[in-house]
Amino acid sequence: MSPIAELYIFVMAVLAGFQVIAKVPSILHTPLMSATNAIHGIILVGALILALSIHSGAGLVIALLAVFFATINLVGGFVVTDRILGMFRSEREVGPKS
Amino acid sequence: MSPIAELYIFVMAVLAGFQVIAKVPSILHTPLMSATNAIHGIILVGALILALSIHSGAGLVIALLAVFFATINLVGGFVVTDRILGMFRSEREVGPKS
Amino acid sequence: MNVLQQILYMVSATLFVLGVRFLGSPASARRGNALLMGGMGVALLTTLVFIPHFSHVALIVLVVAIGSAIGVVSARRVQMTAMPQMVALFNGLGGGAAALVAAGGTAPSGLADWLARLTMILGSVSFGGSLIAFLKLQEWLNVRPRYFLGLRVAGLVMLAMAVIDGLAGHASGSPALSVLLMLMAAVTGALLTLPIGGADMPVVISLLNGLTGLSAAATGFVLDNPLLIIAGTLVGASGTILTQQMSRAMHRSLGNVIWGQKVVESEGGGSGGPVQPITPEDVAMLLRYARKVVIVPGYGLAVARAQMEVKQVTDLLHGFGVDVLFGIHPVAGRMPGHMNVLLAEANIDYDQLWEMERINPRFRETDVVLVIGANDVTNPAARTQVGSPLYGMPILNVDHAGHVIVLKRSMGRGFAGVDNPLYGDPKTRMLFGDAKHSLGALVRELEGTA
Amino acid sequence: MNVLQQILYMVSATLFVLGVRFLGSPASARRGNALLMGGMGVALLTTLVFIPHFSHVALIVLVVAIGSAIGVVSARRVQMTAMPQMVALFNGLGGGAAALVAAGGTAPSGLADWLARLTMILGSVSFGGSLIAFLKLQEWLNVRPRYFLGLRVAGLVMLAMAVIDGLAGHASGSPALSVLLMLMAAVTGALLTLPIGGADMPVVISLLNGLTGLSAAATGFVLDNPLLIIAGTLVGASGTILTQQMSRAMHRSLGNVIWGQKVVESEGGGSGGPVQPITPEDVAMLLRYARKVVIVPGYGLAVARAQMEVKQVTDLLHGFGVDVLFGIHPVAGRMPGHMNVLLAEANIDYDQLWEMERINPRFRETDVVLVIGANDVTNPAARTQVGSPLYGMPILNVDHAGHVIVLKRSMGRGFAGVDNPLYGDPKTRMLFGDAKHSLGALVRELEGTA
Ligand SMILES: NC(=O)c1ccc[n+]([C@@H]2O[C@H](COP(=O)([O-])OP(=O)(O)OC[C@H]3O[C@@H](n4cnc5c(N)ncnc54)[C@H](OP(=O)(O)O)[C@@H]3O)[C@@H](O)[C@H]2O)c1
Ligand SMILES: NC(=O)c1ccc[n+]([C@@H]2O[C@H](COP(=O)([O-])OP(=O)(O)OC[C@H]3O[C@@H](n4cnc5c(N)ncnc54)[C@H](OP(=O)(O)O)[C@@H]3O)[C@@H](O)[C@H]2O)c1
Repeated sequence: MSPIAELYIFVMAVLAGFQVIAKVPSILHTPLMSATNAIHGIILVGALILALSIHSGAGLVIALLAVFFATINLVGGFVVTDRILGMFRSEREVGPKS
Repeated sequence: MSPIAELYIFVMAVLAGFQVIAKVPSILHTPLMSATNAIHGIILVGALILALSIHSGAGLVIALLAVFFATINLVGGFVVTDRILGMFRSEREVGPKS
Repeated sequence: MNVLQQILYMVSATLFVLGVRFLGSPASARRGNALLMGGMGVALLTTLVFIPHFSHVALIVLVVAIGSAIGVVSARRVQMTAMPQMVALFNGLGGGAAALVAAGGTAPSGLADWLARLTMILGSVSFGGSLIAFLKLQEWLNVRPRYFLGLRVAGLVMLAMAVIDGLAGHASGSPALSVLLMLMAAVTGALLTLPIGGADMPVVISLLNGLTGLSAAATGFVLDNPLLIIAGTLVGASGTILTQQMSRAMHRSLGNVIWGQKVVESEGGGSGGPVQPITPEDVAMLLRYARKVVIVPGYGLAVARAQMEVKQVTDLLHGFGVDVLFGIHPVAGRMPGHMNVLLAEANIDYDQLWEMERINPRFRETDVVLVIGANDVTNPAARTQVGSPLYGMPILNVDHAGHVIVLKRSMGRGFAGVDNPLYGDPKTRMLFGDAKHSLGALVRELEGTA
Repeated sequence: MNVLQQILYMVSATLFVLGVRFLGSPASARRGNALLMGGMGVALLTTLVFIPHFSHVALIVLVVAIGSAIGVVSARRVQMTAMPQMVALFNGLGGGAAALVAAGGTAPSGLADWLARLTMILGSVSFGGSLIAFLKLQEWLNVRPRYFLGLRVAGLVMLAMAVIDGLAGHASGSPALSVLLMLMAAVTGALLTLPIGGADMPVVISLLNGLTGLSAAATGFVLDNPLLIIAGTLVGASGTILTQQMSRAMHRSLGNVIWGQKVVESEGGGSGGPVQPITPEDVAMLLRYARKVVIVPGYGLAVARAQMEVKQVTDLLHGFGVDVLFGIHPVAGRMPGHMNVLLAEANIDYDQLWEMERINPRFRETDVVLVIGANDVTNPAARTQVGSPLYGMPILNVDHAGHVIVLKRSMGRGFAGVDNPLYGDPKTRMLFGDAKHSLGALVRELEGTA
């Protein structure tokens, strides 16, 4: 993919991202923060590609460290988010008000 | 630009577009309709590229017709939108209420 | 394509998205439109600066000049009431242009050629459909209901043929087949639009607007131009959302709008009781001593251009301590938000404009409702008369109020073409005449009693 | 990259955007999180299926297993009050991973190599800064204010050195320089975060979260992976918006938060008049015969985990016909929206939670305000004491109410570390003790009077 195409994708992601996030009400800012924290665990994709394709010794250590860090970020982030959202659950079971 | 890159751009445009348009309140649906009507006058870009680079006779007629149509769409669309929005102007001069 | 050119196109695309964003609030809407025009300017300049060769420049400049002149003049001259057909016409031209660009370009790869053919179909359908929408709204064309089914079937057959032609054209690459393809698609659009009722036309226009947007986006794929993709998609999204919202406001599915519903010709229904006229003098008295008044505007207000008189009446009533609100039906008028545009012109406060869901519960405690040139959106048949074309559409329940005063010129029907039992309701009084004239009389009466 | 793989990545990116969209309303938030997890699953599976060669599979599986275990256990075990530092820690690890990926990959083109270096800096700054944020919030680390300026200057010098190293490394391509680059950037993040006050930490965490997102996006450019670009940008946008909103709620600019403001040590200010304690019995009496009560929760409520008791008190008061509302300050607690999460857990109705702008005018007509473990957000010094670190921050004007009851354990200060003149106000009574315990006593008293 050409850099310019990626720049387009980036700009459109900025536009879509700001829209979608500005819509989240402040009640949900805690789960939003922790959910986006989990999302950047996507770097695990990059870490896995690196680790699965590398040969050298030093490079391997770097790659494995990246995998380790990214996994904790990803898994921990989602578990925390789910815990936070769990607190809203009972509210939903009661059903929407008004 | 590769087709897949363009597909990405399209998908991101769909996501950004729906967000941004869903936010327009119904008070402004008339100008929204006429403004988006003007936006697809962007096809004039394609028509101009075609007309400026073509040589053959029949192709030229097609290209010029496209330029003609697209120009009316674009210019007329924006003028109509501006007229409609002009009606909101006095409201703004009065200053925001509440 | 040059990198700088691509980046400038990206700036233009960003301006489009931000422009639509700014259109989202009355205070910034004009700035939004300016951003959109700026985006268009950047796009056109970029195109011209980076084009590799220039042929036929003089000819092209001439065509652009003539097109611009036509665009400006027709857009300036058109009356606000004829706005929908103007938008339809511009939209059709845009669709036609997209189809022509796709036909005229040389599509190298297989995928691009398929998309070019798709664009030809979409653009031409939009062209044909929009022209018919224009003619019907302009009332230059009328079709008898008994031809409806035939037209629809013919339209579908034509569509199938266009698709087959598209397949054949892709294989052979013959230009003749391309021309045929566009003709058949345009006829498809026309045939399918012909039977659609006038009241459903705004929905169809919005749909065709989205279709033109999508064909511009498809052209972007063909020409490898991301700006066209983004701008076209934006229009496609807008068309989709507006179409959905309008259909929902009319309590119809989109399929039902396009394919039409069984209209039970209920001529015999009539208006119930006898129609009771009233004089401006009596209306003034009724209003002056009311506590709560709701004004329900409709298409007739736009026709009469009586918004300033409405504002005067409102101000006078406020002076008497009467509580005045406006009940705005989502499809009152001929375009989404039509009434808001109109009343904004007369400087009426947004806070006074209440939407249907919000005002409906208040009618029971309202003393007088003033229906000004609205008809279908107040028709109680929508609640009661199964089989009526309006049946199921949510309406403004004006008949729940104490008194209903209807301002219109005659017993003429509304856009949907059905009788309105409201006019025979014992609570209802009719103030016949052009709305501007009737309201003027009302203003004089109210000033007299001050 | 394979076309199918690209399309699957696109599906994953779409799921991310939609997931965040669904996070936008309490009813769909859990579904939103599920979509996000789904998007992550699609991304990871796609990556594994399409990878060209597999080396060290066993080792990698082991590392992933250990990492997952650590992630699950720590996320499950952590107390709700320690959530901010947990998020900070995860965030730092993500930033570190991004930096390592950028360092480990071989960047072919010049542009990609620049971006790789940028990622190393951004990711490492986020790593270092987040670790310090974690340590400070966990209260394992404390710095004297007199070192602040030195730390900040050293941080900037370190940043400049890292940038120079980046330039040199780009030229030579030496791996040693890359390692040095990351070390220096991490130290930069640490040095710049060290002087930031605890009360400002949530803003910094949100900023670092955005930074990690941007470094993930930059890695996407390096690895030619649009999914990373989109997901990373989404996080970047979220970080930017949350940071802005929090700074605004604290009435500070972002620069002011990071660089710190001159703190005038106003030890002498004191609390004004003498502090007057009160018994649960008297509080119960006061509440029972009030007409309007507003509860102002703060961080102490989270510490005490007393939300259920709050709910009980509310229900009892409703039973007596007392009108009870909650006044929620935008930065009450330790994370944006913290109080909402907490009160939702206790099934308190959203409609009762009023935001600051809405509740503030009501305090004048409020009989009793119950401040539960809130301090800074009620501190009137923010309105009056120029030079106080809180000065200028909009607060809940609880001192406008008839009576103010403050529930806290001691005369301890709030997060900003300043005295609260509210406690010396003649209207104020202090109910000392752990909030859970005090509220429990209150419940018993209220039940007794029923
Ligand atoms: N707004 C939209 O977006 C939209 C979209 C789709 C469909 N539609 C359709 O459009 C219709 C809108 O309903 P509506 O109630 O606003 O209008 P309507 O049903 O079309 O009725 C308008 C009425 O105004 C009267 N009128 C015309 N000129 C007048 C004048 N100069 N002075 C006084 N009265 C005048 C007409 O009666 P006389 O001839 O007796 O005077 C007519 O009955 C609905 O059927 C709706 O479904 C609108
Ligand atoms: N929410 C956010 O997003 C955010 C963002 C940035 C900054 N902040 C900062 O965080 C602070 C939030 O203000 P706040 O008023 O909520 O909290 P606060 O100012 O930190 O005060 C909390 C009070 O609760 C008391 N407390 C602690 N444990 C308790 C227990 N078990 N029972 C009863 N009381 C207890 C403490 O006093 P004792 O020790 O005497 O009990 C303390 O004074 C502000 O300074 C704000 O700027 C928040």
